[in-house]
Amino acid sequence: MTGYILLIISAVLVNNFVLTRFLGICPFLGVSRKMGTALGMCGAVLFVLTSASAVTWLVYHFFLHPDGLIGADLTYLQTIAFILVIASFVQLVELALKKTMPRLHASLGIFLPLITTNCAVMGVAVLNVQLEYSFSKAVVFGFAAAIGFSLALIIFTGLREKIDLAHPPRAFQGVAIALVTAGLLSLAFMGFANMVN
Amino acid sequence: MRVTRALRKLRGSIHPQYFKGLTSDCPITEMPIPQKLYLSMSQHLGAPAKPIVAKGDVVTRGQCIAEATGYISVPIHAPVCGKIVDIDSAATPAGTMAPRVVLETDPDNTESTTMSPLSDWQDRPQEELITRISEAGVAGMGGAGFPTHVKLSPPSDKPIDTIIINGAECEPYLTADHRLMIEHSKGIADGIRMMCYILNVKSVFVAIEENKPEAIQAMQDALANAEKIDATVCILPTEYPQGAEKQQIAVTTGREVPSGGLPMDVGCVVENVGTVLAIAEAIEKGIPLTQRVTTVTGHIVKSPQNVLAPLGTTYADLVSFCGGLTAEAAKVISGGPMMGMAQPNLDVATTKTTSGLVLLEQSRVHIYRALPCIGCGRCLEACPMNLVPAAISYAVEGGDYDRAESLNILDCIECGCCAFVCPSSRPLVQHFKLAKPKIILKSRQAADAKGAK
Amino acid sequence: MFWKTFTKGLWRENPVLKLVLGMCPVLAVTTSLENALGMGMASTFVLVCSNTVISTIRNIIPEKVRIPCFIVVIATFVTIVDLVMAAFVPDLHDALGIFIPLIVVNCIILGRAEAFASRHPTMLSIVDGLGMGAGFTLALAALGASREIIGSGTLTLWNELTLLQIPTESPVILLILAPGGFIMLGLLLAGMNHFSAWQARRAGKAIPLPATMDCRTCTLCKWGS
Amino acid sequence: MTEAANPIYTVSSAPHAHSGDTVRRIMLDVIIALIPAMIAATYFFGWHAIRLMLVCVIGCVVTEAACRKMMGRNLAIDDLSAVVTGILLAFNLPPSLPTWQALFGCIVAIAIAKQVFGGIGYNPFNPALIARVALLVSFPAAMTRWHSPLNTARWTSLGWIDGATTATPLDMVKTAITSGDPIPFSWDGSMAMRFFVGNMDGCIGEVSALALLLGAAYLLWRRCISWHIPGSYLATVVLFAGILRVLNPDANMPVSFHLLAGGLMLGALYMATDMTTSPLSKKGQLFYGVGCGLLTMVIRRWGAYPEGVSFAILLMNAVTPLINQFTQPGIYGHKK
Amino acid sequence: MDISTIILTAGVIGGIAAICASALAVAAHCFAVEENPKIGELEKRLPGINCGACGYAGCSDYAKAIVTEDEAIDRCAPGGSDVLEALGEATGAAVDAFEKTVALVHCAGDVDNARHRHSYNGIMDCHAAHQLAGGDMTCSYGCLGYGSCAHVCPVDAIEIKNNLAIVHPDLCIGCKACVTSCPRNIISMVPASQKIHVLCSSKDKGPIAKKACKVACIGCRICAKLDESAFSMDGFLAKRNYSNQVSNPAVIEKCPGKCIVAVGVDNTQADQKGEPSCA
Amino acid sequence: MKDSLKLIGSLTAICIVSGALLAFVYDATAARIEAVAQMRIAAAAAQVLPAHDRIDDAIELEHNNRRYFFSPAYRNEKDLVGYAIQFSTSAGYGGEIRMMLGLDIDGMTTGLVILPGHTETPGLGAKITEESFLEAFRDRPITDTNWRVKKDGGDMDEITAATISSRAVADAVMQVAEAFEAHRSTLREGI
Ligand SMILES: Cc1cc2nc3c(=O)[nH]c(=O)nc-3n(C[C@H](O)[C@H](O)[C@H](O)COP(=O)(O)O)c2cc1C
Ligand SMILES: Cc1cc2nc3c(=O)[nH]c(=O)nc-3n(C[C@H](O)[C@H](O)[C@H](O)COP(=O)(O)O)c2cc1C
Ligand SMILES: Cc1cc2nc3c(=O)[nH]c(=O)nc-3n(C[C@H](O)[C@H](O)[C@H](O)COP(=O)(O)O)c2cc1C
Ligand SMILES: Cc1cc2nc3c(=O)[nH]c(=O)nc-3n(C[C@H](O)[C@H](O)[C@H](O)CO)c2cc1C
Ligand code: SF4
Ligand code: SF4
Ligand code: SF4
Ligand code: SF4
Ligand code: FES
Repeated sequence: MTGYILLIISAVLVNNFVLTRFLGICPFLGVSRKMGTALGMCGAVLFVLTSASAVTWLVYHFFLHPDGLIGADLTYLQTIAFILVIASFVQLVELALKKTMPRLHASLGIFLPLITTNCAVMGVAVLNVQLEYSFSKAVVFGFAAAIGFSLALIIFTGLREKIDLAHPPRAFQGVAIALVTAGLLSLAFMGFANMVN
Repeated sequence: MRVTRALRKLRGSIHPQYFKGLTSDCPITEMPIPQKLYLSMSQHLGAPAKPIVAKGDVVTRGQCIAEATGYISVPIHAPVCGKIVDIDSAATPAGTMAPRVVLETDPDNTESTTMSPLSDWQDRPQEELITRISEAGVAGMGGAGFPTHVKLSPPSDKPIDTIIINGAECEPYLTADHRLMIEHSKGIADGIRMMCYILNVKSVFVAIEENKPEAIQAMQDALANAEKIDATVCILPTEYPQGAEKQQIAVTTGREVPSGGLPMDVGCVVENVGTVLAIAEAIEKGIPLTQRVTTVTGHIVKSPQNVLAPLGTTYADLVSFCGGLTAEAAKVISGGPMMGMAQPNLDVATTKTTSGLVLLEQSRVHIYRALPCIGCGRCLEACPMNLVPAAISYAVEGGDYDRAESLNILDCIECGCCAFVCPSSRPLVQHFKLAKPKIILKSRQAADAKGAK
Repeated sequence: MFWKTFTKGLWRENPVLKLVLGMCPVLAVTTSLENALGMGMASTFVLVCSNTVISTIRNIIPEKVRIPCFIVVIATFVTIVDLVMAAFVPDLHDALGIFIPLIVVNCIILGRAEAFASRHPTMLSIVDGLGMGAGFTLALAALGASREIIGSGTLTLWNELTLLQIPTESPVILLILAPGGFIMLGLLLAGMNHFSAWQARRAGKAIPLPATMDCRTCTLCKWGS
Repeated sequence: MTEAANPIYTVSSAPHAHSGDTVRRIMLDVIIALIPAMIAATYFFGWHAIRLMLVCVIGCVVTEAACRKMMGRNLAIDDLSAVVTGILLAFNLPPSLPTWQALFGCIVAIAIAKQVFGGIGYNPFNPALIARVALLVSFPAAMTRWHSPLNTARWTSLGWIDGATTATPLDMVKTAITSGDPIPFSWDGSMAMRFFVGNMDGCIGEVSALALLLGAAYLLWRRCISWHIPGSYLATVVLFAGILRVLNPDANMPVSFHLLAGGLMLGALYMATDMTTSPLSKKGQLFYGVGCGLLTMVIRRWGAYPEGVSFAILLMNAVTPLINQFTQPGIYGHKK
Repeated sequence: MDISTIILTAGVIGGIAAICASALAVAAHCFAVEENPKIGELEKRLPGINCGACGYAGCSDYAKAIVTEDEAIDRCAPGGSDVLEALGEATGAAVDAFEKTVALVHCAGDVDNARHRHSYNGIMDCHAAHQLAGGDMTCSYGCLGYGSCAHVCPVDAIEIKNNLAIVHPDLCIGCKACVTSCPRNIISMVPASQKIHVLCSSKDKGPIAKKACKVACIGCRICAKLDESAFSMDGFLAKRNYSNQVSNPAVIEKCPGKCIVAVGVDNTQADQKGEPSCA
Repeated sequence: MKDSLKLIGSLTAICIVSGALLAFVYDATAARIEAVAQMRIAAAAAQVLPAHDRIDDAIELEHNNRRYFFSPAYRNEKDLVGYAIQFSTSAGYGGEIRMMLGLDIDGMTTGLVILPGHTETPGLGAKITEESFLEAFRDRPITDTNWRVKKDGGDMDEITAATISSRAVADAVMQVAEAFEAHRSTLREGI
């Protein structure tokens, strides 16, 4: 149990996906203009990261791993297999959502495709393999990573809503000031450094 | 007759320097009729009145010269006899352009047309009295100048149970209401009785700040033997903006006007003491509203005083009646320093809502040299509506009107407490005044678009 | 024509500095010049190869599975790069870590595939890939070099070739840590914005707006629809 | 153009009256409030305290002026906020920090953490703390070594003659606890008194709780700060430290130690209260103070850094916009 | 190289792909949602800068409006004739010649020319200044110079110089944002090909206008007499008729108010281009 | 339906081609990737154990729940000259530190290297990779040295302001010594 808690703390605070691991920077910068969109993104990321962890773990261990169904070491196919599975899975969900729950689709679904081509999802899948997590750990890790992403995104959106109305020098307007802010936020997060050893 | 204290404290408030001593002991003096009167057709809130006289017409005192153009509108009457010499367009004290009638006065002619006095008002139907108030051109004299007959005819689903007479006069410098309550307490008491009759209400609060003991005494005396009504003189602490309608309702009755609502939503009607007096005059004597008491004050005014002047008197005339200035004025404010409007020159003329004329010398003029908001939170403390002025103005400044709206900018009563305390000297109220019309327009357009679909 | 396509990626439409795409590797691997160059070249390789293949087969892929097919092509080359690097430059491979497989989700590559290679002939697509790749590498190198110089006080290639050595006991380590990456990139972007504005002003042209990363301007999300 | 016949009046929006308070006056008050701590710093660390304070104040003001000039905006250094930042930055530095590193801190504080956002009022993070943390991360060795107060060389030498450096009390405690060793000093009344007065290892401005409290009393009296942030901050620390101590007296120091050691007083009284970066409403300020207290103790207890005040305040700075959004006061006339 | 390894690998990955693709195909079939493909088609032809000149929230919004609401196709000002043609091609709508228009501030009352009535102290914004006693200029029609228009211009084509807004015609992309931003309503779009303009908006009578500003139109009618096709009178104010070019350049010389000016030709507006002011 | 089939077919086809290509590339690089791992150990071993020309696969030992990899090294293909011992500690300031210690047949240490990938603070703990710190670990009898930092009463100098990292390294070597002691018999051939 403590193992899981430490895993969560580590993924959320200490090794925050965005602020210390640099994964998922594009959506972090891209959808942090308005709180509404940011929250939508968070919901979508929570869902996709958790389920992608599960799906890719299964694919890896059943098809690619030498101890799996195939029985051959196909681990080098992980990149291509993961991206294929994630992309299809996400699109499947999006299609289903669009049809069955248009309202939810309007608030969360539009972010789904965005996440496909995003380092966070692919990153979590690869890290699960690299860190040799068990299935349950992988799912928890995916979820915690998403929480970490959401936390960073929500805080950052709050900051950006303030900064977007500030008067930075012209050269800094736009992404530049957002990056500096993200840097300062990441600096503050260094307070959690090495908290879970 | 009872005397009470405020039920609760104002949520936010400030204590500016009052300077009421300049004029509080000066009895109301009537001013000689000036040569020309400039009567703006937009003396009240709502649609401007429409002139019914032509250039060259000769009019007598009390004659209607402009008629109301709708329900929320009141007519305008000639304050004195004279000749119409021009009908043009000019800026009102509020800075907007409106049609204007210029009257060359004939001080020697004391002829007057009045309406028939309704001294037996208690036996007449309420509708007749309301019509009379409307015909007499009575509009609120305490603030926005809202046509009084509208306030006195609430829709049937909004029963009124309390009348609040606003004698707070919380604005610094001004003492017109103060003097009115001292010198015309009887008339005011009559007006109160008439309002009670019209609205069929018993419970009346007369709200006065405690820095006006004489007025409190006078009103107590005048109401002492008022039969059939349940009058209370409510003594409020001296705090700005105690006189603002919503705040006053809260401190006297404990009720809170819902956001976007009106006093009548909580069963109240608030009238300024001047308005009440005007009601009494209109009904009992048949005299339309053609003059008002204006406090002409400031440290540079030679003899600051409370002047009873006909509507349309230019500020220049008022100043010269008060003996002129001892030093050059740097700012001229129509109204009090907290909510009044700065004037570009002295050519502007008084209206039904001109409660004061404050002239400031350079050293008393606050110059806005705005720094960014440093987030000190003082404006939050000061805001009687409990808004977050800092955040609203930040949003307006950044052009994010949607956020300003979601921060409830529309609840702001523009009292100025926030800007008064802001150490960054931010023009907070100006931001709100700038954004509010645009936001209202936008939501109206949105509503229209919705309706169209 | 070719030249213009090539230089476009270097400067005018530099994927990092002007389009603000593919930020993760840009921030993550630029702790040293060497890593930056390695990442840049790996990405360039993938970009060129995938552009080549995609523009070659662009006419035979059904519209509906266009993007999944592109992704598969890209992923193939990424895996090749991954394997080859593991075999021949293992230290660099370790340093870049998971950011090698993540090249597959780098928006620049899919972006070029979608926006350019799928509409242009093969040769031109190769040049486009080279230009964009070079622009990406250049930006990474600039960031990597500045972070390495300030953050570790040195500028080293292949572990031994020291190009520069700042004579200080205490370099500003902040720069090679995560916050330094964000801040340095922010400063670099601001510098670029300033330079473009200055250039435009001198030429009497409209001053370009500073880059804003906004999902509305990105075309990738519409894949498959 | 001929001179206008009429005087030109000033026209502005209401209100036309003003309380007369200015940002400059507030900053001046903060500077006044910091004087006791400056004296204490000078007494305990001598020449090096003076050196750091001078370098930081001048560094910050010059950087501010240079940035404003580059941005083509009015200089705005007369609001004195850069002076406050400078003093507080100096207070957050160990006495032996090299001058060039202090200057680097000034540039980070003013250029990166403040002017890049547009200057006073727009910065989301406390500039002095950003600088401190940037220095801590960049030069961990220089930032975590201390020369003791009342060091004999404090007046006589431009450098430190004796090379002996120590860790701060918090650092020693942390090292001891993480390695399971006994705590290297005993904590009793006289020790606490020593710490209260300021005779302890630490940054030049953080040592004397006494001087800091004196200044804070002045600020409270001048209404530059309210009790909400320092109160909730310190109360949370007391509560948290108390619970830890009760649960496990061996591995945790007493509450009074946590209050007096390190930068807690400086942080709670002067840095968490920075208006720009803390919530607007009183309710929000309470949340903020509690958050600061919790994070401080979490980092002190479990984090890698011995001291958590700077990070805690910066982290709470980051969530201040969110706090502001969620603690909108109950507006008149809105349903509660 | 073992051929069976290759087959195995290809088989596994091919299998995964087949499963995914089939799932998608089935899903696409089951969850199909109708959407007009034309919208995407049009959107591709729009510049994609989301400037809002068309009056919609962005390019895709506009594309949608064209398809679903029959919106006109000539509303994308920045795209100019290229986009118009492309849209015309896609929609099959008839394309009129696209005349480039640029914004023009109809006022020449800078600090040297126009008088101030009072000293304004408040937000540096034209609306705010206008709201207070009708603005601080004696002329109640002219430019206030607080730059609300410059602020909204997406390409910095407006410069405030000596308290007067000046549009640089070659920078202006014709988005009309400034037109609605001006509380004085003195900005209008004029054909880029026209160079001679009346730079005054004062409807006041000659003497009043003259007193307020040195370069005011005094309503003398000389221009209308000299070049009937290009000038007409609207009360006391001369108006340019932009469907005709000015045939008699002498109007510039003859105008006693000096408010008829050739912009971008000699020592006039465009010439004064300098550093755009920074907010 | 036909559409769908085409869709599935083309994606599958592309994947099959990709798979085949990858299998080919994998095959071509696999041997080399394998060799890289060996080379790395060899390179590190070359630093800590001079004068050998062959190194065998490691013998894995467990002691106190920690694992140690003793790779025997030979000169002239057959004469055992010592062991390259790979081990790690997680007591560092930043986390895990992996090391390799060289040990000759006389039980003398021949060198210590910190393997890449540690996360000690640059400028502080990272100084453990510096020669000035590591040289103290060379040429000492493994069993008769008090492998602890001076602060803890041992023989090793700690790095100023980085006691934790220094201690972690020293203590880990101490553990190696114990493991070696305990498993001396398992490690055949000589010692
Ligand atoms: C748009 C508008 C409509 C109003 N309608 C009514 C009304 O129907 N009945 C009423 O009693 N008062 C009405 N009022 C008057 C207000 O209650 C208030 O007395 C008036 O605005 C003057 O308030 P002030 O001087 O505080 O600004 C209305 C006011 C406004 C602005
Ligand atoms: C901030 C503020 C202060 C006000 N102060 C007074 C005041 O002191 N006396 C007063 O009669 N009305 C004051 N008013 C106007 C009242 O809100 C209200 O409009 C008025 O009493 C209605 O009466 P009337 O219609 O008779 O004018 C104030 C309004 C505001 C917004
Ligand atoms: C930012 C920072 C980084 C640190 N990094 C290390 C480190 O890498 N290794 C280490 O042993 N101690 C590190 N420390 C811990 C302190 O320097 C600690 O005081 C030291 O390890 C024990 O003190 P001493 O060596 O003076 O006995 C770090 C402390 C801080 C504040
Ligand atoms: C009570 C108070 C505390 C302050 N604390 C800080 C501080 O901790 N750090 C700092 O850089 N500036 C501080 N300032 C100065 C100023 O607010 C700061 O430079 C702004 O953040 C700049 O926008 C403080 C000011 C006041 C009034
Ligand atoms: S002006 Fe508006 S925001 Fe300011 S204190 Fe008054 S009600 Fe509050
Ligand atoms: S009073 Fe002024 S500086 Fe203080 S929070 Fe309000 S707006 Fe900001
Ligand atoms: S043209 Fe209009 S918006 Fe522009 S500066 Fe002049 S008055 Fe303001
Ligand atoms: S806002 Fe700028 S670009 Fe748009 S029409 Fe006006 S001047 Fe031209
Ligand atoms: S590069 Fe990482 S999310 Fe785009």
